[in-house]
Amino acid sequence: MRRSTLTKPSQTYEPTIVAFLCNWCSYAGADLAGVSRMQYPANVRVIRVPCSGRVDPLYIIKALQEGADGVLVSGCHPGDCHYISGNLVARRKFAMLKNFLTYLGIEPERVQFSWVSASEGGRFAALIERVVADVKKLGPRTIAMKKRAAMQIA
Amino acid sequence: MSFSVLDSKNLNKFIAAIAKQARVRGPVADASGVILSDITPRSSVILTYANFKLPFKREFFPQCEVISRYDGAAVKEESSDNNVVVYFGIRPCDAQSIAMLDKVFVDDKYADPYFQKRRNNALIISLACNEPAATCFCESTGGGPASKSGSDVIAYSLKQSLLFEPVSKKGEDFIKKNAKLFRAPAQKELQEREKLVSVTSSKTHAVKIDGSRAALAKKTDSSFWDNIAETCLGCGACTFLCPTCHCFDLFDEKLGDGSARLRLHDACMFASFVKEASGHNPRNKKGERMRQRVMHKFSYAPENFNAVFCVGCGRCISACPSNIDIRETLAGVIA
Amino acid sequence: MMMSDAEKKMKAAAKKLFAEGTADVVVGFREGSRPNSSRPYFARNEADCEKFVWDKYCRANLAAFLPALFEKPARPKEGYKPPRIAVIAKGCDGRSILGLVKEHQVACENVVIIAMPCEGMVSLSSTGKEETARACAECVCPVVQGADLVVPGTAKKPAKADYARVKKFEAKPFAERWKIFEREISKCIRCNACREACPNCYCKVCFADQRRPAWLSPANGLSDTIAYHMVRMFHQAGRCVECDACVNACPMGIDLRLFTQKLAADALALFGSAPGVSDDKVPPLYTFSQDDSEAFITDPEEK
Amino acid sequence: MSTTANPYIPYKVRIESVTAENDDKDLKTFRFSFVDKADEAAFSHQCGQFAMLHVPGAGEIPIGIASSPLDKGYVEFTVKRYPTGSVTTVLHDLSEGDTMGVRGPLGNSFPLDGLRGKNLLIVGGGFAFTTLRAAIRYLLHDSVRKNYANITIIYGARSPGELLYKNELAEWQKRPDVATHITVDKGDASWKGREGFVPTVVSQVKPSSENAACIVCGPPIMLKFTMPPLLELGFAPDAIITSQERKMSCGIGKCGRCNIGSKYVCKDGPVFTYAQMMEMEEGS
Repeated sequence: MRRSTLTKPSQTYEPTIVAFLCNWCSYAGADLAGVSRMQYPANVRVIRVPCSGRVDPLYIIKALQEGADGVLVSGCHPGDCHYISGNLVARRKFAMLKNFLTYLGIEPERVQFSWVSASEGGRFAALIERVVADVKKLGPRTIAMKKRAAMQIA
Repeated sequence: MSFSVLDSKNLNKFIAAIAKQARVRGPVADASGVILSDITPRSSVILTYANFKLPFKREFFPQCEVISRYDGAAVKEESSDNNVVVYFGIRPCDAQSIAMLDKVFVDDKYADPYFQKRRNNALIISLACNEPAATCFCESTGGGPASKSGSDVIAYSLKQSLLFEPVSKKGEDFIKKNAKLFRAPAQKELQEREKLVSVTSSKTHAVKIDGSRAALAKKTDSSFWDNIAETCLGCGACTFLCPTCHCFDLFDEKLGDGSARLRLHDACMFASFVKEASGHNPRNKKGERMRQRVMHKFSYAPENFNAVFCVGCGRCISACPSNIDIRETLAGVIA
Repeated sequence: MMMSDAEKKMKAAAKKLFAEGTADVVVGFREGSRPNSSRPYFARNEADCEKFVWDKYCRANLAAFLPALFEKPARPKEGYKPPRIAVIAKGCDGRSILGLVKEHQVACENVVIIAMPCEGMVSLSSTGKEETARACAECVCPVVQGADLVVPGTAKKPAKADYARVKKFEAKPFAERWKIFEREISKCIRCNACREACPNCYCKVCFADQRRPAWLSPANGLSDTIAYHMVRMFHQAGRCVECDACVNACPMGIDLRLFTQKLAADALALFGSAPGVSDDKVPPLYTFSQDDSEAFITDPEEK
Repeated sequence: MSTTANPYIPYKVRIESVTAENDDKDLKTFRFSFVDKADEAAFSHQCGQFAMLHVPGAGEIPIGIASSPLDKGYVEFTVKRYPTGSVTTVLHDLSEGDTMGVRGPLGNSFPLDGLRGKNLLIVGGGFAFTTLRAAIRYLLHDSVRKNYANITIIYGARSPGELLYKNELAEWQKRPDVATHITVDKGDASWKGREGFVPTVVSQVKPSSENAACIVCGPPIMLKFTMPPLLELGFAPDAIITSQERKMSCGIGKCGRCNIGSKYVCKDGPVFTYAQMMEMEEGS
């Protein structure tokens, strides 16, 4: 399935986006988008985390390695963190991680960070629209980071 | 022994000829130095180099290989190609290491089918050393810059020519088969070879290892080993680059609905090497692990396979981030 | 080689520590067994100190040994006291030690930093001739911070942190950058020397060695090796002192500096932090500031 | 397909039954049958040998064979589950009907044929009792029992609930042709039997060392304290037979993990005499 994203012609290319959403704001925001029947692309695979501060850079790199075409991390707006400052610590971490991955040659649109509160269903839908559009523009990842049997036995 | 000569200018002609018969691998330059790689008549083969950074064992016992696959129903042996490979320009120490690994992987109670297959398909043309490196001590480990053990053919790089000397039956057949590529040696070429061998061997660094086994048996006090291992960082550089280190791990890797069984190099210097699921670790201290490595090479292997499992290539000495020197360790043991 | 003045004074200082009984171990360098080399050495008494050398080959970052030396034994004896350890330090060793203190790996009161006048160490160029190691040429802090004892002498002038190499690399297109990264990492044999030689890599169990769950396959397939280096390097974000311990340790000659340096460059650019030089109480990623940059945050509303 | 050519390829087996042996439920006995009946003949093992259990996707573990060579149609293994063990945890979740792999038999065996006509003392502790159970089942088989003189069994566990093969223990205790002494470190209300550590029981039972051999398996600490009483009773070091355990990957003497000194537990062992053990460094 993963590999198919590599081979599909780009017009029908449907990227897989892994989204790490914090339990208290962004995940609730996604819920609200859902119950409000808001339309947004189905490319996103949501992983609920207690806090954006819980997202270890390893998870993001692992997602890319396991074949995600893009990764999104979203948490509470600065100041609204359920744990007071989790998202602020995360902000520093993500700022550096994004720069680092970009530096190594991974397009910045592939790894995105945002804030969505529990009341912002609309913002969540718009965010997914935006991220999916960005990644579609880039097309499938062609770099040899994706896990493939051939690489396992290199 | 019969010698055959190939004029250096005809080297590529020679490679072209054997390339028709088999896959040919030899020494060529790349960004990281001289490496062993597939060669064609067009590649510029290099004859002046101390040794490859990576040990020759990897050709027969790769760092990571799939030995079997589970397709969800049954475990099936991994099939591999069956091509004959001619290795040209292998240093004698590396060739010798293969002869040692044979004792473990081929001549032992259980033969290792993966190693054995590659081994049977290989013809090894070693290249006697002209200029040993500062870390070489092959003379002391029963080898030498022109040691023949493990080679099918040994070549000597002279001023204008390469002198080929068959070692094994396989090698003799190879020379016969390609007789038209060679000419008979001139007297002065034979003399040049004699001189080359004696001069080079005089340049390697002698280490006293005879009696090391008896001495090791007595060296049971942990303080000695703790001392040596004090600055050991516990990385695997020495073992991964050692041409005779052959410890490995077997590992199941999930792939789709099934899994692949991988065999990969492992290192007795890693703390987790013998750690059991219960948490018990028979070799918990760096010193114990250091001792295991030295004992394995200089005591256990002689006992089990009657050969010292060290060819004196010096890779572990030059690769060690803390410059822990096996020659000094042995000296310390014997002292 | 003529014993330098600094070397004489350093030996004297080390001996004095033993004489006074203020140190159990002095970590320094002795002559290496390879031509033109020095290697780490632990002196445990006055006599050992004679073995110490100080020359242009003392490249290793000795701070890497501290966490293990301070590790409490599984079954500590009655009234176990942590050892007192002196380190013959260069600027980079000093920076790493300060980092370890901040991260509570090393108790300040148990370490004695003997500051050496570091003129920069040498490494072999591709053509095999000695040249100032890149880490030293670009060193912003040759003078040891937080020293307890100072061996007088003239240290190298601090370089300006312009990160020219990083900027040059950044100018390349994505695909090319990735190609270079991949080319370097594909040399890796997963011996973990980079990790073990790094003073910051003191985790009891590295994420790469965890088996349940197994984040990475132990196989050196390119995909896993890339992930290993990405994560290991990023763990140095805001902590890396650019000592090149990893580069020196790597038997395959991987140019890790080209990548780790970006982390140092960013820590400085984004948070004004240079570990062991700037006076932050904790590493920059252990904390936050209300007005940290939001530039990288995706705002779906903005057009 | 014949898998004997390649020593790394396991036989395919089906789990016939899974029996929880103890209260902690971390000891389970797995009964396997060979999917290809030809493999059963190829497998034919001796008491004391071990095999590699392969759980596809999880890995392999070396486990002593707990069933007797005379138990036809199946082979049994008793496996302890370690919370940190990446294979045992998965294995313990498998159930009847699942298929997996068995690679072996591996290693040497108890020299039972050489002990014909002798008195046998069998001493076991904890879950190291598994290969001893194989030996006992073999020795007590009608066709075999007559070849041996007196047989004495001493087996101990932490608590009554931790005793393995409870039904068989009961049967053996009923039999007149074998003296079975079961002990626990600490009994509970319902426990009528012996209390006390194995070494103590050995000195209490005082089995004769006359024309006798002893097979003893247990945790290192038990072995350590059982040797002195045995020697006291007059058992010669080479008449004391024991079995060793180490981490293994290949089981065929190549991966370089399980050595005690120059001896590989997988290939030269796992069965060693106490005399050999004393010669082997770091052996205990």
